[in-house]
Parts: sequence; structure tokens; C-alpha cells
Amino acid sequence: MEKEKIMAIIESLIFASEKPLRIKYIEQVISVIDLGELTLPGLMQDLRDKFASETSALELLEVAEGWQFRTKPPFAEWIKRLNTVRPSKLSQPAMETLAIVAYRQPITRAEIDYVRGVDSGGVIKTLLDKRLIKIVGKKDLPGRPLVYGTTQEFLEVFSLKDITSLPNLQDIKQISSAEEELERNQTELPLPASEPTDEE
Amino acid sequence: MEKEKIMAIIESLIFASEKPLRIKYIEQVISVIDLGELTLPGLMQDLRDKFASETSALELLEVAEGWQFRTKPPFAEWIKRLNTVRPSKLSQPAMETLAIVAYRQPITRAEIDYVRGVDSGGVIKTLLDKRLIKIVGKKDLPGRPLVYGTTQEFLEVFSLKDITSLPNLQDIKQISSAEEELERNQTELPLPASEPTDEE
Amino acid sequence: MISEQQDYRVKLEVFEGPLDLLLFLIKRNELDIYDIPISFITEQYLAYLGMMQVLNVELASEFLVIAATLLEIKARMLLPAPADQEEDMEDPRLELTNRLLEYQRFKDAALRMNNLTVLYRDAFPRGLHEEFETEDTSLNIDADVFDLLVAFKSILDRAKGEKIAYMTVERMSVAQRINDVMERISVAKSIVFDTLLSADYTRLDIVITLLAVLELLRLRMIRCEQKEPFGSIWLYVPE
Repeated sequence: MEKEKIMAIIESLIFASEKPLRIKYIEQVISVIDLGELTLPGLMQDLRDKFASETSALELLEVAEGWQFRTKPPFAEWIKRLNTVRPSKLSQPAMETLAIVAYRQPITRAEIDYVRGVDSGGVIKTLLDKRLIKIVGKKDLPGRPLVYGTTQEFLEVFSLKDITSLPNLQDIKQISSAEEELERNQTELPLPASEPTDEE
Repeated sequence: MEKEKIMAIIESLIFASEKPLRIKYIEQVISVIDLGELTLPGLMQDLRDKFASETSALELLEVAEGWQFRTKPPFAEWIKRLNTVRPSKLSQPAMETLAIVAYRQPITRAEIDYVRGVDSGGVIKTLLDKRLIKIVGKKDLPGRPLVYGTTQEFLEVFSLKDITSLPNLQDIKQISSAEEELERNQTELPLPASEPTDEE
Repeated sequence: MISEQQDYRVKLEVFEGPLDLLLFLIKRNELDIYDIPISFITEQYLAYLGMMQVLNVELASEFLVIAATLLEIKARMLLPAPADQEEDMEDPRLELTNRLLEYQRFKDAALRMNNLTVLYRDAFPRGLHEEFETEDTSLNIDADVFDLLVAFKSILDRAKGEKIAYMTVERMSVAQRINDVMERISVAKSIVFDTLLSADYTRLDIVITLLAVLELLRLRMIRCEQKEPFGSIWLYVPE
């Protein structure tokens, strides 16, 4: 196999890897290839040089745990700019916590933790920072815990007229009729009859 | 600013972006640069050509209404040897349901059930969990049934630029035995998921 | 029949539903889908259902629905058409044929989709490296209400098995009052304490309002100022 092809294989491995890629994994993958006169350290050096010299925005770095592509430092300012123009996605834990607050407000941190089964301190802070939830008071319980609710901004972000415009919890049951667990505690709307349609 | 520099900036933005990057965000970021005679579509084309032709393992694709770097298909077999990706399978029923949603969206569960002739609750739940489909609203019918559509992730997984890039639905002239037989042999495809895999 | 039964048995797990089974029977017997011999196909179909019952396989109710449909079509085909309507009478098989064709189209579509370049099978994106994540407190968020619903559902799914406490959304009076007070102050920037109290307030209402204001002061969500002894108490949002 010619050198460029082997270098491209290594490039693909590093690119696709979730973490900096340890040299031993690269070694394992290419162990089926006859390197001939070439050596892996030599190939890594050549690959690094290739990216360093050419008009690429990327560089190949050997960080503590392995090899990784990163953007060259001069491009950082452009990437920062990107993060300011592009809408961000809420992480899954943040979405879940937000959903709990939206549907169960006013709610204490302990109640959120209980429903999610994990500590929610970090996500609550994120949601407060993003002004999607706010402290709406304290609960008449020992320790007087803070209670949270959603904000005006929350309604704006999700294009809701008011908090009652949230999709019904009953809708969840439509997602899968197999989920009978849910039915125990909920008053039910009848499911829509499966009517055949000859639409289209 | 010379063309190579601008192309490198765009490259860095796409690389840094976790999801396919919409052209409008690229446009906003480079709006401070005087493009002179150059145009953004022209630059994108040149960048794509650059990766397509050179000895790079990567290609620049337009998927899910955005731009993304991906490894070229011949490298997939090497990357799979890394074992960092844990593929999960989409079953034949799931693929069929996904096809129905993709081509007929927005569509209700009852409509899906009718086309498939069986209850689709379980498969719909699987597709929701894998984020290939999502609830896009409610239909103005008795019971206000939920309607489903495909997601950005769906476009990403199937490397589609937008929903109109789906292969054409064919008219069936006669039930073809060859294709039937092929299908019956459980075509499955890997998707990233947390499920353990026996793939070695 | 014996060999056929064995054949069925092999295929038992495979059929997704009655339409799938019908398509299989049509293909296997090389029938014309536009002119299905309904007696023949009904017989084959029922034989398959019989096999499943013998093997004690639980039948999805949809299989029986289609069996009934087949029998109904068969019966209608046997009835002589009224002489005057013979011309424009619809073929009783038409709806079934259309359903089968439609289903077959999507089976084909699924196959074609499977031939596309599939992520993580044929092509890989960049592995995720955290250094690109930045703190971002903008309200620029890409999500809709149904994302919320699905997020909520995933929690309920996880909580399955254990008792979920469905708390009634009941406003605590002090908390409610805190809300009201905060809202009024945010709108007006500053207000006089007395204006929070209305003439028709009960003693309890007044106590609750006072508690609410004290609470807000303690939380430093509002500040208060009294310009002179016995003068009006002004409440305002800090900064």
C-alpha cells in the first residue's frame, strides 16, 4: 500500500475518534498493513508536517493521551464568532429539568432531583443563567426550600402564549399505547380511534 | 484577504461545529470579510473540490441543510476496527415505519398503523428514542392526535441534504420476488447508540 | 400440505403483519396483485393463521381483522351484481389491492434508504472534543415545545416501576404572593408598599403579603427604603 493511503487511513482514524487517539490503537488497526520500510512514528511525523505546512485550518497535535486534530490557534477568534451567531442546543439533562419545572411548577430542587433521580444543581444554574427558569419563592417546608418556575423568556423561546399552552401530558400516552404504567395515575383522554385514512 | 485564507476560515468553522453547519451562520461569521469577487457558494464549491480531489480521508458534504466533514466511505472499514462506535440496529419494521414517516410527513400514528396493517406504537417509540422522528404538532381531528415528522438527525444519518433529496417513491408494477427475498433477509443498519454490541 | 406447513413454520417469525403475509403469499404463488384470486388467497391466509394457532403463537388482532376483510370481499364477489349497476360497480378487492401496493412501495423505500450513505456505517463525522464547547448564556435556543414534551416523557419512562408522585399544581399562597409582588415591582421598577395591599384584603392576605415582601428582602431580590420616619416604604429592584 502506498504511503499516502496509509497516512489517509490514520487521518480518518484520528478524525473519527471521540477522544485523542492513543498510538497503540492506531498500531492495532494498521497492523494488517505491510508497512515495508515505513515506521509508524515516521508516518505520524509526516502526517503532522502535512497539516502544519499546507493551507489547512487544522493541525495534528499529540496531547497527553494521544493524537487529535484541532483548529490552528489563529482560527479561534472566528470560531468564537460562530458561537455567538448560532443558536445553541440545550443538553438533554437541561431539557429534562426544564420540562419538569415547566410541567410541575412551582417545584423545589429536591423534588426535581427526586424525579430525575440525579443531582440537578448544575443544570438548574444553567437554566437560571439562561433566564429560562427563576426562583418564584420558598416553600412552607422545613428548611424553607426555594421553589422554581418558568419565566417570560421561557414562553418566548418556546413560542408559547402562556404556560397552559404546553402540550398535554396526556399526549405522552399517544406516543406509545403500550405504556400502561402511565395510565395508573393520570386521568385519561380517550385515545383517538384508529381511523383509516385514504389521504393522498 | 486571499482566497485560501477565507477557505481555511470556513474549514475551521465547519470542523469546530458539532452538527452540520448552516450556510447562514458561515455567512454571518464571514460577513466582516471583504469577499471582493468571490461568492460564498463559489467558496463552498472550491472547498468541497479541494477535499474531494486531494489525498485527504475527509470529504465535505452538504447534509441536513448544513455542511459537515465526514470520512470518505472507503475508510469506514478501518474506523470500525477501532471499536469506538457501537452500532445499534434498526429493524426492518423500524426502517419501514421510518420510510412511511419520511415520505408522508406530517403523519399520525393511526395513518402509519393503517399503511403497515399493524400496531406501530413500539416502533414509533424506538424511532423517537433514536431521535430519527419527532412530534411536530397535532392534527385537527377528534382527539387531536399527534403528528410525526423526521428530524435533523434523520437527515444526518441518511446523508440527505434536505427531505426532498429522498430517493423517489417507485410505483409498484408487480410484486418482485427478488426484492422481496432480499428484504426478508433482515436488512439492518448500524446507528450509534449506547447499546452494547457483539461486533468485534 | 405437509411441506407447505413446514415452510410456513420457518417463516413464522418473519411476518410483520397481515399485509406482509399477504404480499408474501401473492409473491410465492406468483399471483397478479391487480387480479388477486380471492378464494385462493383467503384459503392460504387462513391456513397460515391456523398454523399459528396450532403452534400456539399469539396472533396480533390485526391478522384477524384482515381475515375478516378477506372473507367479506370473497362474499361480495360471490354476490351477483345488480344488472343495472354492473358497469360502475367497484371491484371489492380494490381497497385491499391499493393497501398492498402502498405498503409494498414503502417496503421498497426502506430498502432504498438502506442503500444511502449511512452515518456511522459508511461515513464518520468528527469525534466530539469538548474544547469547542463554550459558555453561552444567550437566549438563542434551538428547541420547540415538543422537545420539552419528549424530554418529560423520557423522565417518566425512566421512573417507570417506581411510584411517581404526581403533585397537584397547587399554588402556595406565600409563593404566589411573592410572584405577584415581584411582577408588580419589575414592571413599575419601584412601588410603595401600601399599594400592594387592597382594601378588601383579609388579615391573612395582609400577613401573607408582608411575609412575601420580607422573604424577597431576605433573598435580596428587592430592596426597601424609607425616606423619613413613618414615611412610605418604597420597594424596588436592586441596580
